[in-house]
Amino acid sequence: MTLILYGLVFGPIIWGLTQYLIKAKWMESLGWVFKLILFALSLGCLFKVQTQTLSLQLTPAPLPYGMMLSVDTLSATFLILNNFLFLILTLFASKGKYSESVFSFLFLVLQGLINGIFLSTDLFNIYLLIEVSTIAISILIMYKKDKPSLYDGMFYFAINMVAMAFFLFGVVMLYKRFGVLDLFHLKEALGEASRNKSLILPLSFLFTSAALKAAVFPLYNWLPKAHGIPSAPSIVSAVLSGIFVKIGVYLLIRLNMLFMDVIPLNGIIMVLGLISALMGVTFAVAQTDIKLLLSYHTISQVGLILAGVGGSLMINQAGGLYHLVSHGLFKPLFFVSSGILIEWYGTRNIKDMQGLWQRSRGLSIALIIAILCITGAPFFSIKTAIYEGQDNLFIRSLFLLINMGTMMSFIKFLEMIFSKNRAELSISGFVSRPIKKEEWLSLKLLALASATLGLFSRTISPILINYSFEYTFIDRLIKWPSYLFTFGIAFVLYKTFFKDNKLIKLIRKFDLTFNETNIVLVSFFFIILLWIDYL
Amino acid sequence: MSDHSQLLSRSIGIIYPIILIFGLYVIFNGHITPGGGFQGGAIIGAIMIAKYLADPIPFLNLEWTQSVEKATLLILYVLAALFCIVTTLQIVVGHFTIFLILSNTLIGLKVACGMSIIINRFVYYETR
Amino acid sequence: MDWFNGEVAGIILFFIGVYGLCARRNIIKTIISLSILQAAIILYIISDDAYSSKVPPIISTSAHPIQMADPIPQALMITAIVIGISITAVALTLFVSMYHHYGTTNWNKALSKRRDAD
Amino acid sequence: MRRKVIAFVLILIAGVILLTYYTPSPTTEKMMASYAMANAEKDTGAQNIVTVVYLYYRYYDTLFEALTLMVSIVAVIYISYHGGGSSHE
Repeated sequence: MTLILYGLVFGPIIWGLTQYLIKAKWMESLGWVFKLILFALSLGCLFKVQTQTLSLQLTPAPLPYGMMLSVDTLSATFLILNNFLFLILTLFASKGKYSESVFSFLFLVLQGLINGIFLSTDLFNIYLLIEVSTIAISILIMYKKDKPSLYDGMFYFAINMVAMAFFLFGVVMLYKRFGVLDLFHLKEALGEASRNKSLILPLSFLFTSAALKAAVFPLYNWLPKAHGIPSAPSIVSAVLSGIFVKIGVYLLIRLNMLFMDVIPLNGIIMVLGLISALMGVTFAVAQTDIKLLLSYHTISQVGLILAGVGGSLMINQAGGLYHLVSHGLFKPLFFVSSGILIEWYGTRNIKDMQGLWQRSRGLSIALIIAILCITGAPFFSIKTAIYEGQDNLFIRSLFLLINMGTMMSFIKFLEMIFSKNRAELSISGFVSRPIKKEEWLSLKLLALASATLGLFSRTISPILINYSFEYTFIDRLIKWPSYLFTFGIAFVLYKTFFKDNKLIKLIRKFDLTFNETNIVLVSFFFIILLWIDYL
Repeated sequence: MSDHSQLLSRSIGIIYPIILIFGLYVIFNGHITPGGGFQGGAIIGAIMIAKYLADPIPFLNLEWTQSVEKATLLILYVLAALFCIVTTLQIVVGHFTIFLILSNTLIGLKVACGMSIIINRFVYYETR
Repeated sequence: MDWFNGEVAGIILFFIGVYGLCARRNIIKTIISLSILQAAIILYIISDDAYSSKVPPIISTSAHPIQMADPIPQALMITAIVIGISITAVALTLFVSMYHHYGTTNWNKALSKRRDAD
Repeated sequence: MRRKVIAFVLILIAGVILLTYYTPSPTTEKMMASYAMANAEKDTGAQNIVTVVYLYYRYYDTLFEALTLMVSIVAVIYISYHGGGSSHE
């Protein structure tokens, strides 16, 4: 039974290799069947893990000496999200030009590696897997090899390799101090070790690299470049913001659990999450390029998730985790449909697109569901759980501000959908490629999944994150007026203030060069070092 | 590098079998003396540099080498799956050294192909 | 001078690599600083058990387990070295194809050209 | 001028780390190492313990090691400016 864990990691890699070797046509078309099996396996893991943590010993030697794959409730949720996302996105691109051997090989290997990251219990192994998946994703980002994508790909690759060097330095320091590499025995050794200064150094190395992988505010610079590459295939950007940014969140949660007895990191994670949510929204409101807008929203949503995960109450952490899964569903829906919109309207500027309602009813309904989920409409998402029970007035108003900012920038989407299709303004190169059957299927599945996650959260949440939210039907009904009220204020604010003035252009053009990003990285590392020491 | 000197190509012509033997030695006794798959493969990869220094004519068919490399990686993974099944079902395997030698040679072959591909790509393609 | 052992040298080398990343504008120098970071990490961990009395961890009649050096970091660093090679190879390929498109090796010029391309 | 400022700041950071946050770690008993040294010969009959570690105790790492090289070769061939990508291009 536990051999499934091995299959989850090596299944896609072996399938990709044979497909890449034999270049068999039948294997490419059967790709999505294989991923369906993988999704079923991860679903089986999720149900099995309710009773006992699954683990597979990889070598005869017991844990501290050998290696082990293990699934607990946290990694089971990430596994489910990852396999479901890859199933849907392979379905989306099954007939397209992306089922060539190089692309599908890397896509399959990427799925196996990300499964491996969530299953592995060994710090050095996590470093190795993140390293390989970063190289694989850099190739996928620059698949079209045109001019803008090369600079963004190089920037993304270089800055992530610097972050992983920090991570390796932290791992090596911990090994030198405790002589153990896996998480369980490291936690024991840390529990005994008295809290002294030489323990803070490896922690801040690990924390900085995990913070960069999770695109926390000062280190967010690479994310709009990587996700917003115009020529990157939309399923790659969907994978990036659907699951790849979540690896950083996963690392932060694991670090938090590892160093819980010695140095509580909740406060730091919450503050960083709030800052990055706020700054992500301010940048997002100023954007007009559809993919950049979505990337900055990924930063702010991940910031919200971190604020939830770092929260003091149990309901906050569960709310953060639940929002992470629902974000992993509706954000790929946004990215995939933005790929279609760019092809249709021939432009990336969201202000030039209008009249989607006339063009295709189904796509606009899917987008509306996604907008309701991301802005936290009561029935569609339980974002409010993230700041439930936070009585501090300042934090509550901060959350309200962030939510209003999200609403403000998604009014652009609503304008696009409901504006009259000024057909006479025929935009040149108006290609109306009909949506393929597979693309429809995956769009519907994504929209359905994110809606059911919001609607039936009371039944799904005990299985997914074994914490049940006690929102009755009436509680959520009462929240509707306040939600619509904030939406109204956001609409008014958007209409009055955001008229493309100089400040908006300045925010849109704000960008750091590679050297400045590294300076920010080192100063972030030093500030974290002092902050943890001060804690 | 067009004016390759006769002296260089002659001497490399003599030396490169020795490098090859040394590389194979490092791979095969990886489990007895210091060495192993990666180090031996890198040494054999160095023969490509020597070959380029001797006479810069591309001779390696990259497509074929890459498929050899993919095949060895596939065999390595099948071997790994076997290893994992053996350990979980606690089948007592007589002598593990055969397994060590086998995976050392596979890794050595794979790293040798990989290194030669990288060297040829950089030397013959990137410089044009 | 006993405080200056491998660990201190590793940390200093690490910050030299970070200096190379922060201050140098040339992309090739960034790639070089990346490999300096890798070298610093390898120096830091391998120097942990590298006293003159230590013997390489090969089991032979003469070697006694106490004197044997710690084999785990050596095994880990084989992996780190191979990762260093592949990072440098991929980064150099990226740089070459970027150079053909942008014609400059300077990060800031490349950024300004990238903005015009938009 | 800019480089001197950066150099000074980095020297400052390194100095603070080396003086306050870095203490030569006490040579704790390395569990993994002593186990590997003790039963390497018994488990696999090989003499070189480093090979035993990265091919027997930590075999899982080596698999991804080979995959790293493989993926980086795909990158070197595919992203290079001079084409020669996979036959489909």
